[in-house]
Amino acid sequence: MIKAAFKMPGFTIGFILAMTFVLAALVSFFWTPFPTDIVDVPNKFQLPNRVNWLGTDHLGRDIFSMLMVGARTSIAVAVVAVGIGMGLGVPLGLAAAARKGSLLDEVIMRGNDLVFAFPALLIAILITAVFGPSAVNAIIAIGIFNIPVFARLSRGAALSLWTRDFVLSARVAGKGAVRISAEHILPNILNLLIVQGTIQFSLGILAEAALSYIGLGAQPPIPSWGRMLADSQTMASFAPHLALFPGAAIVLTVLGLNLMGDALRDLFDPKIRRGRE
Amino acid sequence: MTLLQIKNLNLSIGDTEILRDVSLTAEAGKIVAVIGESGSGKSMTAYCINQLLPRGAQVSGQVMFNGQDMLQISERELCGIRGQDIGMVFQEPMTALNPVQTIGAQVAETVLIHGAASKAEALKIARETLNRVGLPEAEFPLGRYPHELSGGQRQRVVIALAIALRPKLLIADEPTTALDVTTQAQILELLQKLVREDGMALLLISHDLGVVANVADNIAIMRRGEIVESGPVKQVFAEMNHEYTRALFAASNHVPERNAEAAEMPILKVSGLVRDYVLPRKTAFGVPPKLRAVNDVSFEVKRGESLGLVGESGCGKSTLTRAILGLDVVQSGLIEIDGQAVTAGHKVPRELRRKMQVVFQDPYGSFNPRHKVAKLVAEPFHLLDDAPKGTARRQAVEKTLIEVGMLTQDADKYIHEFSGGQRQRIAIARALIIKPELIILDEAVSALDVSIRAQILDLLAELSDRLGLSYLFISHDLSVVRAITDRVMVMKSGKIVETGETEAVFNTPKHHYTKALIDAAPVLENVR
Amino acid sequence: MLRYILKRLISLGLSLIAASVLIFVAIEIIPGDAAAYMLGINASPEAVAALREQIGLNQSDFTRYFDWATGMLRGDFGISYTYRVPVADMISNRLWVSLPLAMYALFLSTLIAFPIGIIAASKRGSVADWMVMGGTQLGVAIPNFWFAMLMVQLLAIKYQFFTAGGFPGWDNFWLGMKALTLPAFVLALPQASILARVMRSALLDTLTEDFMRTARAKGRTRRGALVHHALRNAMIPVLTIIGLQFSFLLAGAIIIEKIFFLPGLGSLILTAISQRDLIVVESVVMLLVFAVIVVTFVVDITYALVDPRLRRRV
Amino acid sequence: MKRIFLGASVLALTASMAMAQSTHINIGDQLEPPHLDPTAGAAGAIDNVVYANIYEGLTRFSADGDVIAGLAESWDISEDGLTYTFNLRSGVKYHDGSDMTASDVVYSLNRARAEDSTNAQKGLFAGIADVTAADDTTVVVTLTSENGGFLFNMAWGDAIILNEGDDVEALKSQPNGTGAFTFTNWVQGDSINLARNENYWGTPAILETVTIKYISDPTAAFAAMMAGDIDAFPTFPAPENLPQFDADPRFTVIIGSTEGETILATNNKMPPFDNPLVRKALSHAIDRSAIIDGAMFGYGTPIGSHFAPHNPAYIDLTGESNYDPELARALLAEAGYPDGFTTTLKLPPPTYARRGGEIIAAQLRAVGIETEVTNLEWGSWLEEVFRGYDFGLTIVSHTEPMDFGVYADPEYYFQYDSAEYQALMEELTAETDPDRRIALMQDAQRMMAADDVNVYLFQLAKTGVANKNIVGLWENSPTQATDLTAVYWSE
Repeated sequence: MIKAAFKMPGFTIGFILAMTFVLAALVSFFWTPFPTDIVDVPNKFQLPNRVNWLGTDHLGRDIFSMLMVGARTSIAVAVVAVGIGMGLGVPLGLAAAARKGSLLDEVIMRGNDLVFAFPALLIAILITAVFGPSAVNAIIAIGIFNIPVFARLSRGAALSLWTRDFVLSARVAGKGAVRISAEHILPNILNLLIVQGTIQFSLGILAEAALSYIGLGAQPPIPSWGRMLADSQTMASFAPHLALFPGAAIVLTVLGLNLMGDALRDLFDPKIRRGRE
Repeated sequence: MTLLQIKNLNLSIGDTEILRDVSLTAEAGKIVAVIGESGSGKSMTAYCINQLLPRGAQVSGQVMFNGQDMLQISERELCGIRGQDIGMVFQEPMTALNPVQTIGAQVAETVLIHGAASKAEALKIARETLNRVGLPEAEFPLGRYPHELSGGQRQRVVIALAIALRPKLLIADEPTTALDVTTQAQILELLQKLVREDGMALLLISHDLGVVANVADNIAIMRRGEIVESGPVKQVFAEMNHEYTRALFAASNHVPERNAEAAEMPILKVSGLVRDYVLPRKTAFGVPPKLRAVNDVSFEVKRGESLGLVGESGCGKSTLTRAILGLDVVQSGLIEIDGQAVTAGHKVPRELRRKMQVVFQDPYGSFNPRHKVAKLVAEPFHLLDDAPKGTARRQAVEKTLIEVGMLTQDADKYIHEFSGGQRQRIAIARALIIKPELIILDEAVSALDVSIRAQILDLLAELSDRLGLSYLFISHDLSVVRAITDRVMVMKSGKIVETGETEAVFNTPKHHYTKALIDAAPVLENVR
Repeated sequence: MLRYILKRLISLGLSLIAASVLIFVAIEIIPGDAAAYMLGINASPEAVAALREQIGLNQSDFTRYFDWATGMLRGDFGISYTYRVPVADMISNRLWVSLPLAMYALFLSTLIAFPIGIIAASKRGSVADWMVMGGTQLGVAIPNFWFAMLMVQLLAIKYQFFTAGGFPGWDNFWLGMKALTLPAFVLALPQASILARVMRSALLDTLTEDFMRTARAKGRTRRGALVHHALRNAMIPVLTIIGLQFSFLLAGAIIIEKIFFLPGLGSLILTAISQRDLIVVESVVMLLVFAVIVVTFVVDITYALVDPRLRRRV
Repeated sequence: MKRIFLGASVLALTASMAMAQSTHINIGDQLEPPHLDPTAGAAGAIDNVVYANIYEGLTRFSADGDVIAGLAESWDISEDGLTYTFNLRSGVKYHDGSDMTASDVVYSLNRARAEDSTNAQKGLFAGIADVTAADDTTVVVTLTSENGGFLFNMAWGDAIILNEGDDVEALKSQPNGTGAFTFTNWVQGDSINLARNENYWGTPAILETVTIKYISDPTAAFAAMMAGDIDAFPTFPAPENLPQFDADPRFTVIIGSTEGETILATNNKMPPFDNPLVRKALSHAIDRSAIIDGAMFGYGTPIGSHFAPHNPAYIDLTGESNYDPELARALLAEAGYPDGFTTTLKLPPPTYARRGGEIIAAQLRAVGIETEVTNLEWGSWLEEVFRGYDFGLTIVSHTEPMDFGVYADPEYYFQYDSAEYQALMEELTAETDPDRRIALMQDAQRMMAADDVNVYLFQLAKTGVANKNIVGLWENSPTQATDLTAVYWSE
């Protein structure tokens, strides 16, 4: 399976791109070229050079180091948000499918529609408006938005599986809905979930960037790609590298993840579609 | 005169060889049938004629149609011929029509594409053609959508759009396989009529000897991409030069050895069973209407007996099965398993369930692709309170696998590594493993090629003799039911219309529906 | 068909009520005393109290919700805490920026997506297909606010093709459109990319359907079959995405309006939050949600128009 | 002949175009006012629109901060300094045509000091015992006690004279003043339009029409200036862009002083900040120049106490709290925090606070003080910090002129409670002799510096950008205002 994946150029490229940043994030825990919590104002606006590989920002901090630590934030936010979405969405979806047409199903699906009616950014704005801006609230906001995505996906996929004979024979073997969902449904929708997971992951990174950009995301001193953009935007006209590098980082990571997602999608099943069932 | 002449046709897709040196002719006003089991390349032969081959297909040889070689002419010319001179009918009427277009539009389209008439006339032609195929204006206005029609009716529409321009050649690829016997008979009749009236050639592709035996003039028998024997039907059936022909023929009406005698004590007794479905509301707040899928059904299965249940799709046989298996709760009636009663409104308790197991039709859909055979076969152990664990469990699995003619090491393989026949054996193993007394076979052999089907039937017979199993054998295929059952029930729209000794029912059917079924069923004997 | 619509209408109403409660509850927890904020640093407590009374912050939550909700039904969204003008007026002004912006963007995105999606599908595996797929991948990956920043630097400041932002109003239609063009384009780009990809995959899926083979057997050319049979069947997923995108566009507008300082709902809600103008926040969020729900409703209806099978389904 | 005629018409045409261009101005501002009644709200944004342009008071501030005659052309102060007699200008009309009379003044002042008044600067009127109109053009104000700052108080935007009988609610969206500009309309969230008041009592404005556009986003502001959508941005939000404007021949950069003392406010009641040593340590841990360079890109004057450098009474006390991390650490150790402590740093929206916050956090970390940084919107800042005292440190700029008086209020958010200082302030209020007042103010500065009440960072610079052809904009801002009465295009 994994071998097959790496036979696909899209996956390989995507994997390399995404992994580069994940790695950078991990390394940043132990080492960065320069500390990111020390400001060195006299040394500000250095262009990329041998010392500061990507130059320094308006407070003289090393942009390369900032990017490494920023990757940490962006990835953490996205991962946890996807986790929330899967952790809550999938069980809900499976439950709805197992009890199709029941009140439970109805409630879950209507609930989904309701959440879907709130654009992700709007949820974020509400939450941050209530609890104040922070990376955690950004995670929650993006996570909430992810729940219905996974609920719908898993319900749709599960429904088609419930009509299959092997589920029927499992029922003949006296297995209950929970056990069947765990043993027979979940393993068979895993592919879908992985694909959707990568996609939501990349969306999460974009969302985090957007939130931090309007100041509703990660707060200083925690570096975040989105905030690096926000901080540097007024200087973009005379120090473009400040805005260019974080932007590029976002684009490349998201691009990488999407490439992986699409490759996996084709690998698992060419007929999977994104979006609502 | 010969309308179509295929000479030494070779086809390979990618690097797998599909057809080898196939030669075939079709004449106007005649029906030529191509017979073969799945993977024999019979359909591909058809697609070579109008060049609707999948990507990466290389063809060589000659397909002379109406004086020109279809392999040589351009795509544009081909488009001119398709629909105009060559019509085609497919196996799956459910998906062969565009769901978002009216049947009228789709039939008229054939005419319009070839600029044969103005829009108005095209619709007129569409109307006439639909009338011809037995869809009169009254019930079937042009504005109908496919989803509003039954399978048989849709197949008629497909035929209509194939013959709208009265093509010289009509290719029918398994046109009746997806249909009930009675409908099948009607469709075959229709095709014959059209051939007579338009004097067109019909290339009829099928896996069922019985179907073609009565309609075809000439026949070609294919195996693994080759034509092993061909010629006029009577002659081929009379001579049977090739051993495959004989094997095929034998398998088609194979009757397994059975010498199990039924005890008096019934293992399953069903009385006054009723199962209703709640349909969606008609009005926003009105009381939702009910559909009575099983209507006051009573019967019993004796120990060691094999009871058949025949009926066409939608007659309620699967609903009955589900009720007996305890998957659904019934509205009224009584189910007695081994003497213990389960009253309506209650689920069948585990200790009774373990006396019954089931084998489903689809050898592909009935296994979880992510589990190994060992796990799949062992699943019913869930019904036992003292299910064997560890090596004991493993041994049980291996033992049963051997019983159904598989190998012990198969336990460690995934299901996709097996053929349809093998899967059905594994399915039977899964049913056997907890030593049930009754096995419900729901169309268990319907999806198999005749030769494989014969083997499975033998296996079933042998098992019932050795283990004293009882079968409830559900099928739409009368010949199979006749071959394997002691008694048979005929079900129609939720009711049992006739019950009796299998032979008696088949020889002297009492209920008119039973008669209809038996008449419709294609039988090989009368060819001889 | 009528029952289909009726059913959708009912669920639409229910979602609206649920949404309104959700929003009200959420907003009411926001810390910060509107009155205190409005009077600023050195205001005396009495003054604040007086003001609280004035703008009815002292009533019970339920009455306040009830007044707010019923008010909206009459088109009365209450009086802005900070601006002291009817919220309805403020919103209606902003609506004439945000709505056209979203529509414009949606229009652009479909305009871009459909042709390239169709081309990519019909020429599957060709160079064109690869280019489209690659390009759209990039389009999805670029954060639109970053893209906006670059566009402004380039097109407004460096070459001055466009104004850097602001909105002259609709007195002169073309000036208005000109002001919205760059923002709309920036908004549309990622959505167009997504839509094009969906279009392509949806088409490819239908191409494998049996009825496509039937069409070919009738004598349709590949292209002909694609246009006459695949396209309409592929519309279902495409419509779904278009419906979804509307909400993304509305949300995205919040950021884009900030960058192009357009007087739209987005900038309104951001300032309203910072000014603790709760009633405005509530109303705007409600309005956006309302828009999304209505669009979903419309999409559901169009499904039925596209796919006859849905007309009967309940 | 014909040709000449043609030439003439072309001339006329270009001339008229030039006119059209030279009588309108697009002013940019960052914060949109909540409403337009300066007597019912503190937001400086209100004054930025109405002060001197639409509304006028008895006295007013001149461009360099002196208090000069406004609607009162002259006044006499009684010996005991308790009675002020204002002689109003005659023939002053409100924009709605009604006359401005003494009764309007009585009404306005009484309204401002009334019980239920929602005037944000009620304190300005606290000392007033009684206001009476001697005749149509004479108003007599009596004070409870001597107040050297009374005329100064009357110059504030919160003390403008409204027209008696106007619906004050209506005024919020439709101001009616006596100023040189009349209010035209307000596109909420976008812009406010003013027009020249043709029958103004004084020297009429030169500009015919004014549009004040609101652009909160600094980047957008920069883009708008560069793209020529805005002619002048009196207080430009992004100092980092000023060098570019400076380098660009199309613009002039106006650097002036404001009344904004930017401080790192310290919660004097909350441990460990109740310990003077800790506060002293703070003041030595902070490197002002780094903050001014890093956050304000060099614009801003270091201050050593809560007092504006351009004020004659100013004394430079920055030496008292020079940057000396070593000393800071030592002081912390002495105070009992050898390895520092953790506290909160709550930041309001402005750039100086957010950017300054990052730098200060880093500098404090260097001496062992960890800070939890929280960014707050103004609303929550007022809640948590200003009213709730729930903060360790915060950064804010106090833009009211001569507002060191607040240090006498122990309830004021940083809760500096010093009997000496309070006494000093009472003395100052009572004192009318200019020289004595200066002396007292200097004592006040020394006291604030000595007690390290807060860390005094820098005097906010007024950094304006304008098209180089615009003349007459205020260089400094002695009060929150954008006085356009004397502004014109040089070509």
